[in-house]
Amino acid sequence: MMEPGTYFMEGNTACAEGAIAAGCRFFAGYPITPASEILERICERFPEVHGSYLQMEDELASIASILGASWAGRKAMTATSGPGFSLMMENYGLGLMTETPCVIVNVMRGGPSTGLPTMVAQGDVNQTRWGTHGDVGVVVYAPSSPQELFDYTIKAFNTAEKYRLPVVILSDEMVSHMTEKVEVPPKDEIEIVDRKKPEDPPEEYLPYRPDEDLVPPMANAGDGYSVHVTGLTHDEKGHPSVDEKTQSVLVTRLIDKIRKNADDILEYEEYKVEDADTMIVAYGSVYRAAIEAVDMAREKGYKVGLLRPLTIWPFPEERIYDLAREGIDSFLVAEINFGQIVYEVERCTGGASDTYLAPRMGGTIHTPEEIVDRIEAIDRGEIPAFKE
Amino acid sequence: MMEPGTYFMEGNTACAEGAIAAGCRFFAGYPITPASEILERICERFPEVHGSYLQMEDELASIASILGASWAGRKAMTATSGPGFSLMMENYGLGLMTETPCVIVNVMRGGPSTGLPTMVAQGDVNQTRWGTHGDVGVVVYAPSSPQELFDYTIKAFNTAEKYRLPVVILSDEMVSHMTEKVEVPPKDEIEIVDRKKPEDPPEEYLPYRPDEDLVPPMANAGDGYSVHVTGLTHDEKGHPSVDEKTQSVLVTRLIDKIRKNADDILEYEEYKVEDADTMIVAYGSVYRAAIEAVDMAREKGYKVGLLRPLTIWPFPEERIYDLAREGIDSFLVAEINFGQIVYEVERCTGGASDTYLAPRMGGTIHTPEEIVDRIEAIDRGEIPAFKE
Amino acid sequence: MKKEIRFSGFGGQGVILMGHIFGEAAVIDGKDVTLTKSYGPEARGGACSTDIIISDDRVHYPQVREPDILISMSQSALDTYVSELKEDGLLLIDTGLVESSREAEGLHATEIAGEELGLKMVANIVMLGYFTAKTKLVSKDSMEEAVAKLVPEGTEEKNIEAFNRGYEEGNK
Amino acid sequence: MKKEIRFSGFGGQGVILMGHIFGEAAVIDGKDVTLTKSYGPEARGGACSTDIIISDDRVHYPQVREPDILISMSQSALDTYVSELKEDGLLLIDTGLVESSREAEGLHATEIAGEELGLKMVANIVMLGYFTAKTKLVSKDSMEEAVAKLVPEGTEEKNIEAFNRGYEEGNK
Amino acid sequence: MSIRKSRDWFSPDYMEQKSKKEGTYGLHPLDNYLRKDRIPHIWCPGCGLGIILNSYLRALKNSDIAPEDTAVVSGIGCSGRAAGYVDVDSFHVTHGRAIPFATGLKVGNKDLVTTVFSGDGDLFAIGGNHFIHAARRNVDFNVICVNNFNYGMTGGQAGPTTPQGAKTSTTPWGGFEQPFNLPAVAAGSGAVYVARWTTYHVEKLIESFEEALNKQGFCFIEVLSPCPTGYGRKVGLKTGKETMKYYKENSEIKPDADPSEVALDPEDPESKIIVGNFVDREAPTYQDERGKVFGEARKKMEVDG
Amino acid sequence: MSIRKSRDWFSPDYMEQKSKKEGTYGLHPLDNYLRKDRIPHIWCPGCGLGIILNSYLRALKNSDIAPEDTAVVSGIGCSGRAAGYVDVDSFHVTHGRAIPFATGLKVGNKDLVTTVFSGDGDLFAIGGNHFIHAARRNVDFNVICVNNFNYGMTGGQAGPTTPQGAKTSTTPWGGFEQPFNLPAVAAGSGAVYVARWTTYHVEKLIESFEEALNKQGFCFIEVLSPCPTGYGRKVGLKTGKETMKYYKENSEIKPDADPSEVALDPEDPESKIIVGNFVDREAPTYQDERGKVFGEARKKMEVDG
Amino acid sequence: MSEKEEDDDENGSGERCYPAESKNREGSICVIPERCKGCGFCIEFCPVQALEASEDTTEKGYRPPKMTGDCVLCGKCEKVCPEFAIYLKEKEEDEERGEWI
Amino acid sequence: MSEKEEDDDENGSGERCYPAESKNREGSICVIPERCKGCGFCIEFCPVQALEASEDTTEKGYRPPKMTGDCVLCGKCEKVCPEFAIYLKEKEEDEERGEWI
Ligand SMILES: Cc1ncc(C[n+]2csc(CCOP(=O)(O)OP(=O)(O)O)c2C)c(N)n1
Ligand SMILES: Cc1ncc(C[n+]2csc(CCOP(=O)(O)OP(=O)(O)O)c2C)c(N)n1
Ligand code: SF4
Ligand code: SF4
Ligand code: SF4
Ligand code: SF4
Repeated sequence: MMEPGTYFMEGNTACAEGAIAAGCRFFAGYPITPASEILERICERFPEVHGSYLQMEDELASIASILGASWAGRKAMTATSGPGFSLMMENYGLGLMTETPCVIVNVMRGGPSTGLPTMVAQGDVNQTRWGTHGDVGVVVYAPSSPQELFDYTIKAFNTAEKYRLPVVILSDEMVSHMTEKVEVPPKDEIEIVDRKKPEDPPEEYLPYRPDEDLVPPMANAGDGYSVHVTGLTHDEKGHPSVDEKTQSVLVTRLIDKIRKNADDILEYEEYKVEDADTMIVAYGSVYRAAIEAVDMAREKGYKVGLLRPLTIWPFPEERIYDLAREGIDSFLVAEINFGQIVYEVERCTGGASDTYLAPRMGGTIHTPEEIVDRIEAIDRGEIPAFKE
Repeated sequence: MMEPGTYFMEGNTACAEGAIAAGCRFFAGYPITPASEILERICERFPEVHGSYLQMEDELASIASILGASWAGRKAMTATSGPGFSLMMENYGLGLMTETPCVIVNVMRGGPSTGLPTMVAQGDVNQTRWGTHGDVGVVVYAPSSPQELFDYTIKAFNTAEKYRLPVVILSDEMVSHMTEKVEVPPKDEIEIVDRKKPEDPPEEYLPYRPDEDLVPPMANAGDGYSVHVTGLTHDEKGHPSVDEKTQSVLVTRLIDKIRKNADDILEYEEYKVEDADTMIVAYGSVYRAAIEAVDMAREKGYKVGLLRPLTIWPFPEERIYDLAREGIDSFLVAEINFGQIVYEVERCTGGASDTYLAPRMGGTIHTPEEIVDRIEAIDRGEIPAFKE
Repeated sequence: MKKEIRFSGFGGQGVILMGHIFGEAAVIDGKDVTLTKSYGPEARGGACSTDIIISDDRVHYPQVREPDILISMSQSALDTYVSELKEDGLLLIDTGLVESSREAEGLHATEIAGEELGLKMVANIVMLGYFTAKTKLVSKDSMEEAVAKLVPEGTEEKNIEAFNRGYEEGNK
Repeated sequence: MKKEIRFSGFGGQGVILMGHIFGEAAVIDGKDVTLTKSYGPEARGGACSTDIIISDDRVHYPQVREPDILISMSQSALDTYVSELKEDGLLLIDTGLVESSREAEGLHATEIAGEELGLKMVANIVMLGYFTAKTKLVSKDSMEEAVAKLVPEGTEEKNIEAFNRGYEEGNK
Repeated sequence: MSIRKSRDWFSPDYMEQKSKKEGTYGLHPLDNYLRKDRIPHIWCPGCGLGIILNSYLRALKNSDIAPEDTAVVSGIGCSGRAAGYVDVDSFHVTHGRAIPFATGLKVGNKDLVTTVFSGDGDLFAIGGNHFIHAARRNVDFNVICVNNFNYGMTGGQAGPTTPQGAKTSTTPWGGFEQPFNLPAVAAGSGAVYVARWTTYHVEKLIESFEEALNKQGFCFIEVLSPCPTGYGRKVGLKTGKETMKYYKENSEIKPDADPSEVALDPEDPESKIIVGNFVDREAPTYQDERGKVFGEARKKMEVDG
Repeated sequence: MSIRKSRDWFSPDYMEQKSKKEGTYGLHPLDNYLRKDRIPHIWCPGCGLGIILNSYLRALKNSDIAPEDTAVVSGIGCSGRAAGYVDVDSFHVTHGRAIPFATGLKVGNKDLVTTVFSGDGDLFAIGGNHFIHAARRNVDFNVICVNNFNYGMTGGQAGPTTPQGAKTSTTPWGGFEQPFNLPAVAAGSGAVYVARWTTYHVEKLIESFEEALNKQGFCFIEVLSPCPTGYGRKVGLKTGKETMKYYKENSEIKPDADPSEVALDPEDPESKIIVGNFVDREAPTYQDERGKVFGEARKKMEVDG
Repeated sequence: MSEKEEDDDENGSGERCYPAESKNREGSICVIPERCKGCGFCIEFCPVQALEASEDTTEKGYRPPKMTGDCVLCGKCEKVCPEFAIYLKEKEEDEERGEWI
Repeated sequence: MSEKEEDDDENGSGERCYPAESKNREGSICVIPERCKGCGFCIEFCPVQALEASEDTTEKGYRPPKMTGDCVLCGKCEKVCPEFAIYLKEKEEDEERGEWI
């Protein structure tokens, strides 16, 4: 691990260093702008920490190999951007189905398709939730600075280990290519969570029988538990089953594992919400424009607050529901896409507030002025509430 | 094409025959349960109609090659199920970005991951919309019978050609493996739409300049127009650009192309809606249980109606919005997943009605009784309204 | 009229074909008909069945829950499915292969096929003939047409013979 | 205090490095600082720039829009960016390479580096010294520390020399 | 947490205790290596997959390797179900991805003797790229490839090993693609051990598996195997037995044959199925090479401070 | 709709008219084959890609093939940008998928003389599987593979062609993987034409491209090319010129060398870069074979009624 | 061939063991009927044709092998059986001959 | 080497043409300066060292070639130029020697 101290560090570097600090000792990746610096930093640093770096032939291989490494007991990570993330969708599902702890970083760039490879966007937000076939419960973090990339990469590993699933870090080109001050705390101040190991002897161990927290203890390969792991619907033994009941029990648990632990996982921040009647919702790099927009708008006399999800999924839906009922007239979602989180916000308000979108198609982030203009325009009744 | 007449045909066969009737002459695929019979039927029939069948090495190749074939002027199709569809996500985006007409059939089976390969589910509904990185506008049909598989495969080709995009047919194992009566109409009664060709000479032709309908005429490779096609953000010439404005114009148009033509594309059916206070929403195979549930519930005195989206995307959002305001107290969404379309329904009601979910994790479809039970339970106030 | 019917037996007996022939005949007769089958992970072996719903009106819900008629060509199929048969349902069996504690009608289709007709393979068609006569759900003509259409090329005659043999038995 | 600064030039002049050294020094001085850069599809060539926002408080919005200070090491960089400079902004140029119609200060960094110091490559560090003296945004000590830390191993001395040479010029 | 030292559990004693308790002691001698509660397996009567599994377990038993130091990784397919029957750590991953998963597993824990057991479609259709790259890197594991000339699991479609001309569900009029010669692909990509056998050659197969289990580097064994349901049925080999007899009568053992010359040519009635251990060479593994470079890097770091 | 017969537009006359109107007549003789409004291209000074594009366009010009009967397909990468500069129907698809896209294009319209122009990473890292399968099938198109020993576009990372030991952005301590020998992979998978040249060998390159354009079946040409920015810089060949000189001094033309023996071995200072046209053989293409089978199927159907 | 005598079902598992001897070795060939799928490999590839399909069928309708000839305890049958349904049980384990297990 | 004379910029495109003759052939070598990226390939690989970098730089800072020696009209420079920035223009097209274009 790096010496504790204050560094001037690029976001991607901070992400790699966060991973190393979290105990990541296996990394498999395939270069892609704007995530490549994560790979490159790992390559430089892994000899020192005795990590295994694999440059795979593609993203399909990258994600498959981190799942394998995780079962070998390693903390494992991969990093990519939209196109590579799209290729990972099948094995993202395998990781979720087999409850394999690992971390996937997606540094978002302009899409769809090859799009704007070197420029910022936030178009993959809903993909992290719906991109793989079938129903899944996911955890996704959206940091806004190199410091948060460092901190939330550690947190992502901890959540992955604690809840046994691939956790996504949704960075964007702006955050990842920005260089800022990063405080690296002393080792003993960093909380590290490791997966629960079984306490039962092998003959009694059921690899998919959950504890009360809905998470089953995990035996690694080589631990002598003779685990069977399959992407097929499986019972508590891990054996495939074509029984509808087994399917229902399994998939419900996978989703409830996140839903019922949402209190523990969910993170969001609020700013100047007390007297607000309008809330901006923003995340990732746009959050940094939004926070300035709040102050600018307030100078102009608008009572604006800010809600910033740090976990995109689980989403702070109840908080929005409550805000909508407690006097917020309108929500303005600023995101670099044509509307993704805004659907969720609109749904959560249950019609009790109006929902507006400040869209942007990618390239740069919103300016604070642009957001304030939008607030003014809404105030003048010029913008129809968001309805696709 | 098949002789007109009445056949007793399996869903997958009907789909293949619909494709042939629509003029599909290129098919690339990779076997997967429960979609393989589509490939197999195509293989049997293609020599006769002088079609090209390619069994590719995987789904990545399958979708890439139908995009290529489409640019060669062929009507092209591929068919798969969840795992293969997940692998297609990157090139689904390429197809949408390059406005390449083609048809992708996804016969849904139990997920996530390998899940329940031989059994029905509806877990890929949101994936069709959000599965690729970046923002896109999509068209997705959900047929409920072999007859509809035949008819809507033709329609899918027509929509693909008319609006220049990959259109998805979202079948499910139940519909695809069901054998029923299929009426094959005489050739001249089948409407066939072909892509608009440019009327400008090559030196004036701008391959991405849209007409008023937002769709640009399309020159095939070999037509002498020297088109350039790229997944990068491109201007009307088709040349790559890193200009934010170009990105905004392009992506906005790609989404508006569907949004603004929704009146033409959108299809849904209603049943006994006039006096209803409760609406079931169901699609695909579940629709067939839901329609019986309506009658059963009415016998028990409940005023139940049914809304059945035939296009999942675009979604009948305005209709739901209106129904919610015109006296529907509650919507009950029956789908074989843990809640996908239900989010959309809840959003569209704007809080004016309650939304409930009748979930099912896959294996079999809902029984009508099960849906009626749910209605009764809602009536008794036993089920909380849907909130994740 | 709406009936739910399950054809059952073990893999290789042509149970799925029975369903398809019956369905085809029903279509010829202008009925609405829905055929479904269930799959497991095994490519072969185990009990196997085809479900049919036949109706004068549109068949909506496609799955058979309580068959009105159960045809069982093997003991394990009978054992698996008999409990689902409607209380007043009709049970038809190959009496040579299946023993039923519940009231059942039937004929020794396998024997008729193998010994009388010299082709064990057509036992399913013998049974179909019997079934047609017993239930009268579709016309004999349509069934014959469907048999001829769906059996392997070159075996049409033998199969029609088998069908008629079973039909005869059923009419006794 | 909050300032927006843009370092600009053509690829190969070490413009990005300038930003990083300055940022590093600002961090040593306890400031909040955000560095961003823009990328194009080309791996090489064309105008290139690094943007820095330095502030006593937290820097939120990370992008430079109207720089308070623009440093231009090439004509095309000046031409591209000068219009964005704040009205009362400070413009620093390599007077040997750049002509400006707008008021500017500067020195012939490339000449000083090449002829006086015998290493053309360190022109960027000469300019940094000049910039440090002119703006006093961060301390000289911190800049020297940052230079020593970030330049290639073995060239520290030469670069500190270059920095001081530029600093001297700036203080004149 | 109190985890008992795992090694005890797999001692012969423990195995005996376990099987006695389950009342299976004295039954099949491989039962202790099988997830017995899942036997009989789902494979069709006459399918060759059970023979290959049988051989693999025998080889494992013969070797000195403790079961808990062993892992099996399979993709999707009938062959891919193998992972579900072996009573060692076993992974049944997505279609085509057994090799990269195994790469992560092996690189993650170098003590696990890892075997990929999967089908020709899984490994060479959808998984072809991973195969050639893992062979190129010489990652230290074994790949058992069951070649039944078709996709069995999905209903007998043609794949990259289906002989030209063969009728399958997707080539009802006959196939028109050149198949791969798998030993040549493996050898050409860098495998250090390359063999081909058929399910008829059980003794050789067991030997070959043992050799691979004990060898460092990327080892590849192709096993031709009857699939009466999917493939055999359509090419006139209706039962597994017929196919086995065909193998017996038409194979020729040619150890050290040039892999590029062992292509199967069913259109030539004279041609033989060439079987044997074609390649067995030494080369540093991926792990060795990376260890060397990283070790030197660490030295350099220390010197540099 | 009134579409003018396309063929007229590409007549020499038309081309002349067009370029005269644009005021470019008399300028570079390849300008009519270039999307001039996009020149200068984005490639770095000293990059070899422009030479290869130059050679390809010369070959196209020399051949009898009308530009409108020609298509170029590229994946993603610096090399992948080639499709954007040629004034023929051109496709810049997703990373690694140029070959299956081209397969669809060519099978969809057999009259299009199709060339895949892409990078070693695109074709052999992410795209490796499609490559070996298209070669196996012998689909009728040409693959020009620019081998610059690294991923240029993304900043000089190691790839499947990077020599062992080379320092790159992802092997800062030296590489530890065996690279592919591309001509061997191509020949082993079934390519009917296999050549390797460097950007120094322009005349040979043009010849080779012409041969490939005129040949039926899957043709593969590897071109070693300087990437001063990504690769050269880190291995001591700082400029394109130095790399070109290196190619000049260290290449040996060996036509008909066995592709399996032309692996590049930069660690051996004695070893040469073997270049030449290694394979040139006839074999029925995918299209031929399918045509035959489908033709027979149609006959059979007619007979059967 | 004449029917061989069958051992008792020693362990209640339904298996059937047929004693055999060859040279100095003694043992038996055991069949676990409910595992057999009747592929006939053991019967076909027994070098001395010691096996034959039995008349009685299993629950699933398969006919497992029974011994009718003189087994030489070669072990081929247990190796070609895809179902782990037949095996050779040696009376005394002979270290030196361990390889034929 | 002595500076060669430069043709007029015939077509207003900024290109510079240097006349040359060899054996029976006449022509010129033309340079389109704004395309040149100064890689030096043309200079390096000219078999008779007829080219040299010019002193003046283009807008982007590159130094395109100029002719200072005796060009033999071999066409190598136009083939090695990655930028389509230099080419050989023949005065009269000679069918028989078409191959060296
Ligand atoms: C992504 C994906 N595509 C397709 C499938 C369907 N599928 C399952 S197994 C299989 C082929 C199996 O063939 P092979 O590997 O040869 O194994 P076999 O069944 O013949 O043993 C296919 C195509 C899948 N599960 N996942
Ligand atoms: C799915 C996906 N993964 C990764 C990338 C990033 N990427 C773009 S080009 C490239 C490699 C290019 O290397 P090569 O094909 O050798 O071409 P070169 O740039 O060297 O000419 C990569 C990894 C991408 N665009 N898409
Ligand atoms: S389908 Fe073929 S490979 Fe699969 S179990 Fe049956 S015989 Fe074996
Ligand atoms: S990075 Fe390399 S390959 Fe790419 S343009 Fe530059 S020199 Fe060429
Ligand atoms: S052990 Fe050998 S001889 Fe005895 S039954 Fe088995 S195969 Fe035949
Ligand atoms: S080869 Fe071309 S780009 Fe290079 S110096 Fe010569 S003219 Fe300029």
